Amino acid sequence: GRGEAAAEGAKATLAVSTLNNPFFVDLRDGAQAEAAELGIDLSVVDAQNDSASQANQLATAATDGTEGVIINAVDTETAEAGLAPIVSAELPIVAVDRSVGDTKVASFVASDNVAGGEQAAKALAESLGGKGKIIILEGVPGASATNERGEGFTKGLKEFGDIKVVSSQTANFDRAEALDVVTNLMQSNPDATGVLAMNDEMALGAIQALGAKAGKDVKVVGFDGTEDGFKAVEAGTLVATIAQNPAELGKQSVQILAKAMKDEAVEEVVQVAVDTVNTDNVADYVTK
Amino acid sequence: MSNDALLVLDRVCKSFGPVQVIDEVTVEVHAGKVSVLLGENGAGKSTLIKMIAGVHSADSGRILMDGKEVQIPDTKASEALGIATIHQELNLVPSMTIAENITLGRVPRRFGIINRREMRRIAREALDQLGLNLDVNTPVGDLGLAQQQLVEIAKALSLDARVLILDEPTAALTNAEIAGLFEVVNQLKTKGVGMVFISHHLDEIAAIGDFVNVLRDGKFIATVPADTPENELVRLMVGRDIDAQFPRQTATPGEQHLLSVENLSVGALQNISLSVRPGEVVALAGLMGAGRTELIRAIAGADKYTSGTVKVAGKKLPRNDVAAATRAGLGHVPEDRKTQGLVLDASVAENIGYATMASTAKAGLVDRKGQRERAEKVAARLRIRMGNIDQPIRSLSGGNQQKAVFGRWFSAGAKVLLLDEPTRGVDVGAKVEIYELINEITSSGGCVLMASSELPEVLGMSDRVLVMSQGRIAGELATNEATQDSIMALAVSNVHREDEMGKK
Amino acid sequence: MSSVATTPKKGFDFKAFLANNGALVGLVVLCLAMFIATPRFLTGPNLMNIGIQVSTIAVMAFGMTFVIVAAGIDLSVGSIAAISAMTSSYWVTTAGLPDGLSIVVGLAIGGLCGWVTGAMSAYGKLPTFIASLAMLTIVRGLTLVISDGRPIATGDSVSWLGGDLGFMPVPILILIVSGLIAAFVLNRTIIGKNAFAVGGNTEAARLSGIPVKRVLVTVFVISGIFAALSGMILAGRLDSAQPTLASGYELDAIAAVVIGGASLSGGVGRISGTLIGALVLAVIRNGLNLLSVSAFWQQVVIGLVIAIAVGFDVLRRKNVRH
Amino acid sequence: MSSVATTPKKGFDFKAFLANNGALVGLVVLCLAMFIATPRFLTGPNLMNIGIQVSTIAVMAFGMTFVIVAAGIDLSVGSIAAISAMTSSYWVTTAGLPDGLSIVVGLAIGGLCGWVTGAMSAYGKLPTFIASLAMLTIVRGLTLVISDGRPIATGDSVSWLGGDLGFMPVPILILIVSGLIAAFVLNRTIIGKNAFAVGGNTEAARLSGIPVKRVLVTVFVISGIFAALSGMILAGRLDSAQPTLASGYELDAIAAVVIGGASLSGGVGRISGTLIGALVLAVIRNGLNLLSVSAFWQQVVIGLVIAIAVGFDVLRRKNVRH
Ligand SMILES: Nc1ncnc2c1ncn2[C@@H]1O[C@H](COP(=O)(O)OP(=O)(O)OP(=O)(O)O)[C@@H](O)[C@H]1O
Ligand SMILES: Nc1ncnc2c1ncn2[C@@H]1O[C@H](COP(=O)(O)OP(=O)(O)OP(=O)(O)O)[C@@H](O)[C@H]1O
Ligand SMILES: O[C@@H]1[C@H](O)[C@H](O)CO[C@H]1O
Ligand SMILES: [Mg+2]
Ligand SMILES: [Mg+2]
Repeated sequence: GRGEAAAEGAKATLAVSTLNNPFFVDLRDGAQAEAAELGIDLSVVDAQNDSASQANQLATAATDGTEGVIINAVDTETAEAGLAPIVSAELPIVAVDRSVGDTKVASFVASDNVAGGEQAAKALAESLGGKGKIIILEGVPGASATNERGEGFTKGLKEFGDIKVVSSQTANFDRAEALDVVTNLMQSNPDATGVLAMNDEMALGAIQALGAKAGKDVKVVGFDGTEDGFKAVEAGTLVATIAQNPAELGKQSVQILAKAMKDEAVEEVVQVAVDTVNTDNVADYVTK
Repeated sequence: MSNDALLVLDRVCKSFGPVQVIDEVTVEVHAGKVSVLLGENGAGKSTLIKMIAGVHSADSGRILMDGKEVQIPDTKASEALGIATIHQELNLVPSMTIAENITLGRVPRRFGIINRREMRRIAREALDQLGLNLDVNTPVGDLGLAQQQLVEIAKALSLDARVLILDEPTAALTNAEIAGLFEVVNQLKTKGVGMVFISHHLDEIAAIGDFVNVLRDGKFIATVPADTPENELVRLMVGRDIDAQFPRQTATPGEQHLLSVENLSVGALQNISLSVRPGEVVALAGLMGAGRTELIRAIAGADKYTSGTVKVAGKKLPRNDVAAATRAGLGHVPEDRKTQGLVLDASVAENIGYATMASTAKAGLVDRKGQRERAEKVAARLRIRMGNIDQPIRSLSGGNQQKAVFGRWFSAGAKVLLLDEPTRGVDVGAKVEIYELINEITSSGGCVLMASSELPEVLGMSDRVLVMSQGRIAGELATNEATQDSIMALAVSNVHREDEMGKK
Repeated sequence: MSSVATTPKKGFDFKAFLANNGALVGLVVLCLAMFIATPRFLTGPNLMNIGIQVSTIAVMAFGMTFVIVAAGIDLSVGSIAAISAMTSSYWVTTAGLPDGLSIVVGLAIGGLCGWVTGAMSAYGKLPTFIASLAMLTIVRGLTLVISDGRPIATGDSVSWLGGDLGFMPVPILILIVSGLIAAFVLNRTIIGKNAFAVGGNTEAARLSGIPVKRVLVTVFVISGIFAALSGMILAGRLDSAQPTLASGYELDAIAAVVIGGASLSGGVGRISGTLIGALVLAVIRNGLNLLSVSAFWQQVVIGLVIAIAVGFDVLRRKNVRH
Repeated sequence: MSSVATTPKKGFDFKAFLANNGALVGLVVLCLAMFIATPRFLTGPNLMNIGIQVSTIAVMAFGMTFVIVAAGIDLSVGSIAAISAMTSSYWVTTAGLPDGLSIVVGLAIGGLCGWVTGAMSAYGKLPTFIASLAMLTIVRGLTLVISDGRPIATGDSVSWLGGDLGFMPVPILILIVSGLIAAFVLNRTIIGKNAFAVGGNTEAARLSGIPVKRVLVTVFVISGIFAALSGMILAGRLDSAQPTLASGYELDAIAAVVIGGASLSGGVGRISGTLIGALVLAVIRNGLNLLSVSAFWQQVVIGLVIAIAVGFDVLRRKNVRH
């Protein structure tokens, strides 16, 4: 610990899983804005979704005199090993968005993917009146967000016996891929009436594939609450999105790290609200 | 069929697609004898020996070794029977050293680990046999063509084979190396090695051969003794007489220099100056490695040079810019057709047409019809033997490929021809065709600078001879006063001087 | 297979046809298999889907064909697609400049990127693999910088590229037109013929007076322009230019060219072959989706089909030539 | 640059040294630049980091060197790394089989995958690009199938590969040992010589009786084994085998080999060069992190540095030979 050291001027690292996704760009922006506010010298590293790169970046940060780390893990399982150099340097760690296994962290700032998945499934099922055939769009195979949201979907759909999943395919969290996959799937399942996507990017690709049917004959639910996602909700093409608040995640994680670096007590788990955003409440989010 | 034959090809046939290339040919190889294969370009000589080398398999007929029928499905099998082959086209790995190339496929080793000392020893020994003083650690890609050919020969010699096949081994060599090679061949004869020898140099046949098998259009024509007069051999081979092997018609040279080179230096070349007037054929003679190829390439724009100028019709050419040289009317027939001359997978027509493609294009569109017609015309003129003009040039015989490279520049109407061993691998009949095209170019006001290792060609086809030695022009001779001896004397002049300087 | 136009023969030489169209046979077999597996495959709308879906990779691969024929490789096409889509959208949506020019701007950016790659390899003497790999990351980085990692909505022109013209989807229209242009340039013009010569034997081409460096730059410019077009089609279909657009597409584009019978050692390649190669890939993906094959097994099957499709081609060719 | 051992000359030929080590010069310049930019670069712990970080790509690239020397390309190495890490972990953690064998199992799987790629290209006559591309997706798919898309904890042996031996990180140890072995096999054994011959001139190799097909299979088996080792080191460092492990690493591995002076047209390549190539990549990444260059600009800079590093090599070579 560094006792009296103030956070002012301190050097911290934010390790992001990938910045090729607006979600994490928002998270970073939130974090950077707050760091500027608090006078923290925050350096951001991007692992481009590769666990090993992230491990490398953390090792480099540890020897580079960083005084605290915010990690948005590429992967929950591997984060533990990647964080080892930070742990042995006894630096405070804040995990954001994704958990980091058994590693002892000062705080975990996140929205709950399993719960969010459950909410998403419910939102879709309800909009379909509790029955119908749906398509699931999965994220990058093996990614923790994919696994956890999948778990949430299953939980959420359990209550709705009349909803049948006719196909569950990956579009790798990617909008363009979702466009092709959904186009194809609507060929083999012309009677599908719902699409449950593990993120907004894929949901938007699905909407693009559905054309005029989107929001009318076929309901789509996404996840993330990106700017484009909200716009689609406003336009009525997207039934709902599970809004995480990435900027808030970033902001809070910096606040908490700042406290931890000053050895102040912090909450072990900070839940940033995950909201189901639909036409009823979308206005609140867009103005933010 | 005699019983004492080491190896017999018995009524073998081979076709590629619909084309019958070898038609019931029988050839024998005897221990301690050199059996020569003679025939025009495309007669089927290389195809025939490839059946013994395990490259092609015969469609029908038998191969007998020591009187017993054998199968030779691949090169390993051929080698196992004690047959070594020097192919017409070089088969070396340019990135590997001389030693590695000579031991290619049979590296000395224990438990898979290479014995490099032994490898170098084998290579050294093989080079010594030919009296070659090269560093065995030199990458083969750094050698000139003639030296590469010698490495290829050394590689085959080091196999200690019972049967040695030499497919045009002398095509790229100068007299000195040829003499060295023949010495080795004579030694092998006394050791009882049976040899097959292919060459378009008729004088070599009498010098080294025992009997000659003549092929024409894939058919066996006759077996005659090696001392058969040359004109008789030619008649057997081409089915007609050839009046003059070197039909040079001297044109009165013009006044202005068409090609002039001043103080050109690069690498081993030092301050080369020369000029060629319209209507002239100037030959570049010299020993292996004298720098003829380097000079031709520098003039053609193929390589950079450090200083000096090259002018065509008084206009200076930019350095190292073949395209500009081509536009100025230069044409370059490079030394090695396979690596520098041809796009092997492209058709004959395309290969002939590369130099005219841009100049005949309209609005960027290739003049496909015109290109074909021009190619057809040149091919007919040079009697390129082929199925059709759209055939990949890879499938033509070596000599016919060479004719196509020459044809490219003829059809481009090049005014200044830079020829580097222009008739390498070309048969006597076709040589005359090429020579006549040279005459045509000079009589219409063009000129030719020709590097050649064939002294008869130098003496027969040029008006002046520039003799190069160690990167310098050692002297100039008027062809009508020159002899092989006077040329050779100049060719070795610098070598001696440097030896003396070395002693000081 | 080679650049060579075969002699016009009397009658139809079926064996020779097969020899030149091994990949086509692979494609037909693949389609038959799909048809047997699911009746939904051979419906008008589904074929239309395939047409739209193949357009991006095919257009990109048309450009790639030039580079591969010239014995190069272009790994930067995915990134170029993204930056072109991004800049042409930025031009309109963010900078507020006239929409009419946006496509031209996108194509120009693509050509410019290609020019840089080509110059690096022709004048800087970098292997094309390295020059284009460098561009892959540089251009992707610049795309992220421009967009700050966020998607930008496309302007009207670019959106139109992803839309319909009457009953005809614009991507299919572009596919056809750009394919015809590419085939024409490759086979009829000096640019294409030079590319074949340079790819077949660079040294021989150079010594024949062909301006090898300029040829190399030209093929990369062509590849860049086609990549840009492909990126804008994709963005048009999504009504949005993504910073991650088309990432990883380079391998698909190269695969399409090679499945189509081109050789990575240069000198051989055809636009029709490339189209077939792209179709093979699109049909597998479409079919596997129709069949609801699990995501994991899809990858296994795609790999197998690529191997088999090219295998067909190899087999056919062997049967005819020695 | 070539495989050739240059003649032992008296004195030190600096020009020739540069000619043979252009990439090394690039690396040194890069390190100097980093050192000037940030004093943190040249600290013991940071160099140790670089050593560990370079190990995965370098080990993978050592195997790749064999394939590239033989004029092939292996796109499947990333996927092979993943499946080997996955099966060796599955073997222990899920199947409960003896941990002592897990590394052997991983290596065997890697070798087997390589064998399949090699056989597809040698006997099935597929271009190596296509054979290995097919394997890239097949093997990745199988990895997902085996793991059901979830990570598996590694067994003790594999974890050890990512750990420390006293003060010495095991990955660095493996890097050194496997590099020495690779260099020995490439330069001193018949396997290596044959690879050079086949890559340098396949036809000449065939005519000299070298079993070209067997050589092709062998280099892919070697590449597979090294990829497996690299995958297990990576999994060991992460204490977990991920289904997405090492995806996309093939381009880095190939880049390392080419930056190291090998030619994609075969016949040329050195293990020391490959190591330098891998170090160039690792040093850039490490340095850019130290310098806190923004993530987007990092990609731009990485691309530039790759181009410049190889450019150095090209320049050096040009100065000496023409
Ligand atoms: N692989 C092939 N495919 C088709 N035709 C071929 C092939 N190889 C050779 N030929 C044809 O077979 C004929 C004989 O060729 P071959 O190389 O044996 O001639 P050659 O007598 O050695 O001629 P040269 O003196 O020019 O070397 C030629 O017409 C050639 O075009
Ligand atoms: N690529 C190269 N790299 C290094 N040295 C070379 C290269 N090419 C030629 N040389 C050397 O340059 C010298 C001149 O060779 P050049 O090929 O010009 O000779 P030449 O008179 O044409 O003889 P020949 O063709 O009979 O070998 C020779 O010593 C040769 O070994
Ligand atoms: O929460 C994020 C976003 O949903 C993103 O779209 C994929 O990765 C997840 O971790
Ligand atoms: Mg021949
Ligand atoms: Mg010469």
